[in-house]
Amino acid sequence: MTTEFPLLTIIPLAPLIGAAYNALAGYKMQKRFGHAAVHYPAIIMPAISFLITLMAFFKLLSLPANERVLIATLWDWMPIGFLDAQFSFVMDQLTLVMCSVVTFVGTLIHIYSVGYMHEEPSYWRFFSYLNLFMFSMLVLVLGDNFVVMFVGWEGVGLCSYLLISFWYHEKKNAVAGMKAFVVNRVGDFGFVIGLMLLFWGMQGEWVDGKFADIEGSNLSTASEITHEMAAAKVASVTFRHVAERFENKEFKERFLNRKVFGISLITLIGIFLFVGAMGKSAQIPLYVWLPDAMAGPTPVSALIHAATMVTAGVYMVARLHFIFALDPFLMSWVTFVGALTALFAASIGFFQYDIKKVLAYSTVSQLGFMFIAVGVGAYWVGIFHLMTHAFFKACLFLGSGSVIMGCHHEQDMRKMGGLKKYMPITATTYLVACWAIAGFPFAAGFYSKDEILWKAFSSGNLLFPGGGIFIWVMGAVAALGTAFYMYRSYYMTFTGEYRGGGGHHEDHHADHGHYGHAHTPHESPNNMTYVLAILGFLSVVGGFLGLPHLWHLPNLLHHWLEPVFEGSVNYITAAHFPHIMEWILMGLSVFLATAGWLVARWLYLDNKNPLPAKILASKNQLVRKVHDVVSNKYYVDELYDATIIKGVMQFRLLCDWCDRKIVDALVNLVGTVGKVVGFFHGRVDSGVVDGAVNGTGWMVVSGGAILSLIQNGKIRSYIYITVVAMFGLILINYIKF
Amino acid sequence: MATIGAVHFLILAAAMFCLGLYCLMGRRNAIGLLMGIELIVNAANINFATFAHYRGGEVDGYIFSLFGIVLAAIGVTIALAIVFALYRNFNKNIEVDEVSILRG
Amino acid sequence: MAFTVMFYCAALFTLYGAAMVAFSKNIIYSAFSLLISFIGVVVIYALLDADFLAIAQLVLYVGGILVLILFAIMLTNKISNASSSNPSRSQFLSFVTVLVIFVGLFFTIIKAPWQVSAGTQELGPITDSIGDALLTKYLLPFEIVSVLLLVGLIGAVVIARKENIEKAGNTNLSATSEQGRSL
Amino acid sequence: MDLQTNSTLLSWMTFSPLIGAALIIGLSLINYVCKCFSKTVMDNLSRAIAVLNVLAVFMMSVALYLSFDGNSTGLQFIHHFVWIKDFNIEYFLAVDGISITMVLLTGLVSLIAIIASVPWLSKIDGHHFTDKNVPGYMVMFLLLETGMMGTFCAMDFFLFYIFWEIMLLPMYFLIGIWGGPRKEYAAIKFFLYTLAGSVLMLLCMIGIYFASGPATLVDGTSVPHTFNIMALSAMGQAGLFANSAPILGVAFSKLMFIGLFIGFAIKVPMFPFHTWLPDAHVEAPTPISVILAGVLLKMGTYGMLRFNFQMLPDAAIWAATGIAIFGTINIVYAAFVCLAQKDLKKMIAYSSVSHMGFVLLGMAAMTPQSMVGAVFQMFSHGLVSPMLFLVAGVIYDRAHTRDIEGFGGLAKQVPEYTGIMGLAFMASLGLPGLAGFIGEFLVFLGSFGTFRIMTIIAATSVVITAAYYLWTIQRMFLGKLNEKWSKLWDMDWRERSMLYSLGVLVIFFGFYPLPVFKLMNTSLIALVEMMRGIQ
Repeated sequence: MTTEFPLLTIIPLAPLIGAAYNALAGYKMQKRFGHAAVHYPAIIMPAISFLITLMAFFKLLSLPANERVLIATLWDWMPIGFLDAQFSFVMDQLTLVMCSVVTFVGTLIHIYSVGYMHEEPSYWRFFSYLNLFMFSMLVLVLGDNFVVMFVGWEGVGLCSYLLISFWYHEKKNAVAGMKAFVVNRVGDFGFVIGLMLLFWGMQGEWVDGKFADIEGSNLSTASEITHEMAAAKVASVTFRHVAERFENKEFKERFLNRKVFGISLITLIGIFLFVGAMGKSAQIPLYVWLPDAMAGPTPVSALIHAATMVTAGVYMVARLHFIFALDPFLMSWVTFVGALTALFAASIGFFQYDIKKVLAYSTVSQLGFMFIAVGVGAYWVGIFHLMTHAFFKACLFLGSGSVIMGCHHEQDMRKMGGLKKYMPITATTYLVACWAIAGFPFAAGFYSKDEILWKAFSSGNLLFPGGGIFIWVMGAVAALGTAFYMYRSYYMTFTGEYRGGGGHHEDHHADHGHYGHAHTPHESPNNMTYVLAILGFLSVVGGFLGLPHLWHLPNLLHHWLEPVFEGSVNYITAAHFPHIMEWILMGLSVFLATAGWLVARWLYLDNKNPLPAKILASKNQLVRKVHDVVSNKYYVDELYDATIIKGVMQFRLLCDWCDRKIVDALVNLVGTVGKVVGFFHGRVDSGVVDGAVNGTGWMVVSGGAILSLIQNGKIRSYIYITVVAMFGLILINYIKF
Repeated sequence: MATIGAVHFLILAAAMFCLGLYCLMGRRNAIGLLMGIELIVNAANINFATFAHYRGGEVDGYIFSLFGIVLAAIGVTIALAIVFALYRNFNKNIEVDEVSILRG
Repeated sequence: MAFTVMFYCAALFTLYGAAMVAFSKNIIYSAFSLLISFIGVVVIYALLDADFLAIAQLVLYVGGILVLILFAIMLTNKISNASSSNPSRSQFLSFVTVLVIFVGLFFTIIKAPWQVSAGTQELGPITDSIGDALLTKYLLPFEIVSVLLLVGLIGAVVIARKENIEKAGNTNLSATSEQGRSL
Repeated sequence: MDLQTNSTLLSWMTFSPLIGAALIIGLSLINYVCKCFSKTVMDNLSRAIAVLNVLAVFMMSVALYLSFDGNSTGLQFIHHFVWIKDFNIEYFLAVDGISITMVLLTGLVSLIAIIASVPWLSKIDGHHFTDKNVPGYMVMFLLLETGMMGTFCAMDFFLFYIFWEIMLLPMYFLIGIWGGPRKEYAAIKFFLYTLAGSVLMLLCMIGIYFASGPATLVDGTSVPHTFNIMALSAMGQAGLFANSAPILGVAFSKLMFIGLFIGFAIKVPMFPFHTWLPDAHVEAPTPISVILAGVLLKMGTYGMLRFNFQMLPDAAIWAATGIAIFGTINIVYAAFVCLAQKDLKKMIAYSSVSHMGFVLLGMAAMTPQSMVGAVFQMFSHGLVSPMLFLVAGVIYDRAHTRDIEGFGGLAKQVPEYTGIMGLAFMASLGLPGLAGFIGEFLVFLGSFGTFRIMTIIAATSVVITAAYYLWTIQRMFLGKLNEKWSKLWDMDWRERSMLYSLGVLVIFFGFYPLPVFKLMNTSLIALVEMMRGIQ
């Protein structure tokens, strides 16, 4: 049951108004009234949406548990036949969690970027893009059906393109932006095909002109295929209606054993939708754009590439839990990709020297964790990790932002060090966030990551040999890696003494004014540090929302999200392990976190330990080779360039050549043939008219000329000719009759 | 060897006819030409005679070959007269190819 | 059996003579080879039981025409070697044509269903039957031939006589055209 | 079925431009005789007349939209009387669900194009193309508008053919006289190509006319044959053409289908017949390529819907897979060719070839979503492609070169223009929330049921389209500012008026396409229903 709640539309509408205001009037306002006229509206709008989200929260609380759905239908978007795509927003428990995370972290980041982008001339453009991003993310999250969600999905891709190539006069930023958008488009290609498959699967077959629904209720001619028919929810794109259809047993049976290209339809839909999630949430094959996306300003990386956009894929899988839960192959596929990405990205993080790149790879790996959770069927854990990750990753990114600001756009950790002295608040918040992400007890990361590992370990419907254990092992190693490279980044930047003497690393923000005097780093202004403090606090407190059942403490989030996912509960089976096993795993993961921390501390504390330098310069071929491969990110980018990009480039040239040389040449050929025919026609025509007259004359003359050759007075040639002629006549006579 | 039928004689006559023809075409001397003509007429006469002989001795064949001989004789006389005229007016040269005043 | 041998000898004679007439470079040699060929023909006639013909051939051809040709050769030919201006091309061409014609004739002769009686029954002498035929069936041609002989005789004399009228002997074209006109 | 509302609105809309043209000709004659106006006065006078006339037509089209009843599948605003008695040709103008969107689009795009060809309110330097014998240009423009409007409203096959030819002629002169360097080649190629197509169409028209059964003219006389499209469609659907005598062994309806289809495919343009479009676009002046891309391409697909699908349904079902294959080739092939283009306008031309491919695929799939998606794609492409060509025109007016590599970092120099260009490019690459997306998405959803593999192949174009548009943006607008263009000035009010209005429409129809769907939903679904019934 759904209750109408028109205020929902204001949540995405407010940032849209903010974006429009800044886009249209921002430039003039900034010129006349300075930065305040730009960033205040830009901050107030997301704040408004946050407030409304809170109001919606209280409204939901007032509703009974299984009816907590708020609807705001705006208008019929595509009312064609039984396609009933309406432009409407829905707020249920899952959306609320996402909305609160997006709006809260978004507002904080808006405040943070006031300080960070202070000297940026196109200040207004930044805030309009940021607000536009908030709008599209909220549309994505609040979307009631696939199409509205797809609007948000692509809108978010567009804003990430705009924001990554914000400093567009730098060619590599523009290329990075384009790469992000194109790779997202590849993901959307998968998403669209998944949607097509679903939509086609659900609708009935055209049976002799009448539109027969699968259950045989023959709905007759076109005039009846109108809006009411859509209400019969034969084939709809709205999540709720699709979920209801899947509860109907007979429909699900037929859907399951319907084969397309030899694979069951459900698996195909799941795989293609997951391709969309991969593109958006940067999983294995399509993650290449995220590290390059660091070319954008740091608040952008914090907001988009850590907290909100990249989690869209996880939200989508959670939203479509009733599809993913149906097919064990699908679940194991999602889990496997998640685990693989977690491990893969974590390993790359070891040797990165650019602080933002480290965080980018850690995001990719944490997303891998979320997909493990969602793949295994523990959807609420995935969302829980998503929330905690949003907090501590945003805190890490903003921390690195203030570090970069402090060291005058120095991103290379080798040129930093000992910043604890200069930037105490950033250091502490960064440490707390590291604590959380590594998974130390009582920090947010611990609860969510440990829960994921436990759920993976105990999951029953994975098709892998060891079932959950195989995934658990990969997850544990990834967690170890996470702890290691996070603390490595902490020690390299904040301990030891400052190595960044040489002024600017490479001065690519030429128009970026210098904040304070040149060389010694300095703490960021308080509006940045307050945000860091809040996020640091949250990354600790955030964990208490989802305390493990083990400790018999109330698990608020699980309780809150349960009604959303009860549709697929009876498909998720858990292998029965004694209680003690959970304790052991918890202890093991804590042990792994501390081990990672200790190794990092041993190697990188105060940057005194020569070992890392020695590894770099080691003669041993194998070590050197491993180091090169890993530090060059397994050459994945070069691989893609060499294969896909070169292939496309060659193919386009082929097409163009073919178009110019063949198709066009044919047309011109026809043209020239026409001309030639015309030319001859002209000649023949003039020939025919007076040709008849001088033609005969010409024939006689030429005939005579030839004959005269014979009359040469020599008797012998006469005789010869007569003889030959005689013989010829006889022969012809003989042959003819 | 098979008995000699009319065919043998005919082949012989044909051979003579062809040699005569070749002589007619091949030689450059006017008199050589006449010899060629003689050979051809002989070949014809042999044919007449052969058929006369091999068709139960009808005499017509023979008469024709007789006439053939006579005509050949007349032919030669006239031809030689021309040759002499030619010889006299062409400073002693009776090459056939030179005599081509009538060419067109 | 003797008949066959005789036939082949005669055939050999005539063909060798004819070949020599055709191929020999010197006109005199070809004249004498013509003699051989005619004698061969005489034997052929004899084989064909045409005794009158054989004699006529012998008398008329060998005696008359051959001698006439010899006279002509003697009168016209200074002993100049027979100059052969590029005979190869035209002769070769005519040789080929003749060969083709011979092959054609040969096949027609072989293939044609001649209505001849294969038998070689001995026929009596033919002279009296020729005489009868000449004067009964072929009387008209007999008379015409005789007139023809006369006309031929006179013509030959008229053509050859011009020699003693103008002694000038300028043999350029004008002479011949003037002579043609006077004729 | 025919609502006999004999309103003459459509006749006014079709022939009022002729009045304007006559006025201009009269004025220029007077001017020629007594030289009373200077050149500029004459030019501006003819411009004013043309603008007012086009504005009037636009107003009428708005009135038409307001009073059009969306949920009746019959004809509306009928203006019907017997024209040539002894050939059974009637003057029959009407509009129904299929053609209403096109008529409105013609009104709108002509207004945009006339504003683009009038250099008032603009800081463009001297030799703007429009001051070369302007009266002639305006007369040709108005004649073109008559041709276009008539083609969409004609419900009599013969009348349709006349308007088809009328529309062809001024287009030839507009490209041939006011075009770019290779204008003659492009104009002749365009003219001969389309003429070849229309010759085929003429043959098929006559074939169908003589195969058509008895019908009654408006004034009640019953006649053995008829040109009336509605009557012919009824006969076609009853299977009359399906089992009439085959010609040269080929089934009659299939042969007619192929003939008509080729005539329209040249206009669409479909894959093998598309090479005239890039040349025509590159050489045509901006407003003419706006009209060419905005309206003329839709005539091909409209013709297919009206004649091939409605009149020869059995042949349409037989040829559906073929059309779908060509549609997919159109989409993917043209997308790749776009990647390889150096000239901005040529790239946009190929991109419209690719987008028209979606229309073909949608029509061939014959499901409600895909058919409505195809017609909406025609409408939205009619909004997006004029915007693209105006964007190309703006940069061409300033820089006089269209070479993409020649530019660089323009965003810093002309930010507002970059913004509008961004909106146009995003709309064209099918960003959801903008008009381009709706058509594509519906075609994907609808045609997946019928052509699974082809739709997946077509869906790959989503990525390629994004790639070539973004690559163009990156090469032209991002990166270091190429100092050659440091003197470029931003958009002036004329360009702003056109581009912003189209931008607003694109966004509006992106989010709220309901009014357009209301217009065409019922009749298109009825068409699909009929086609499926025949199957």
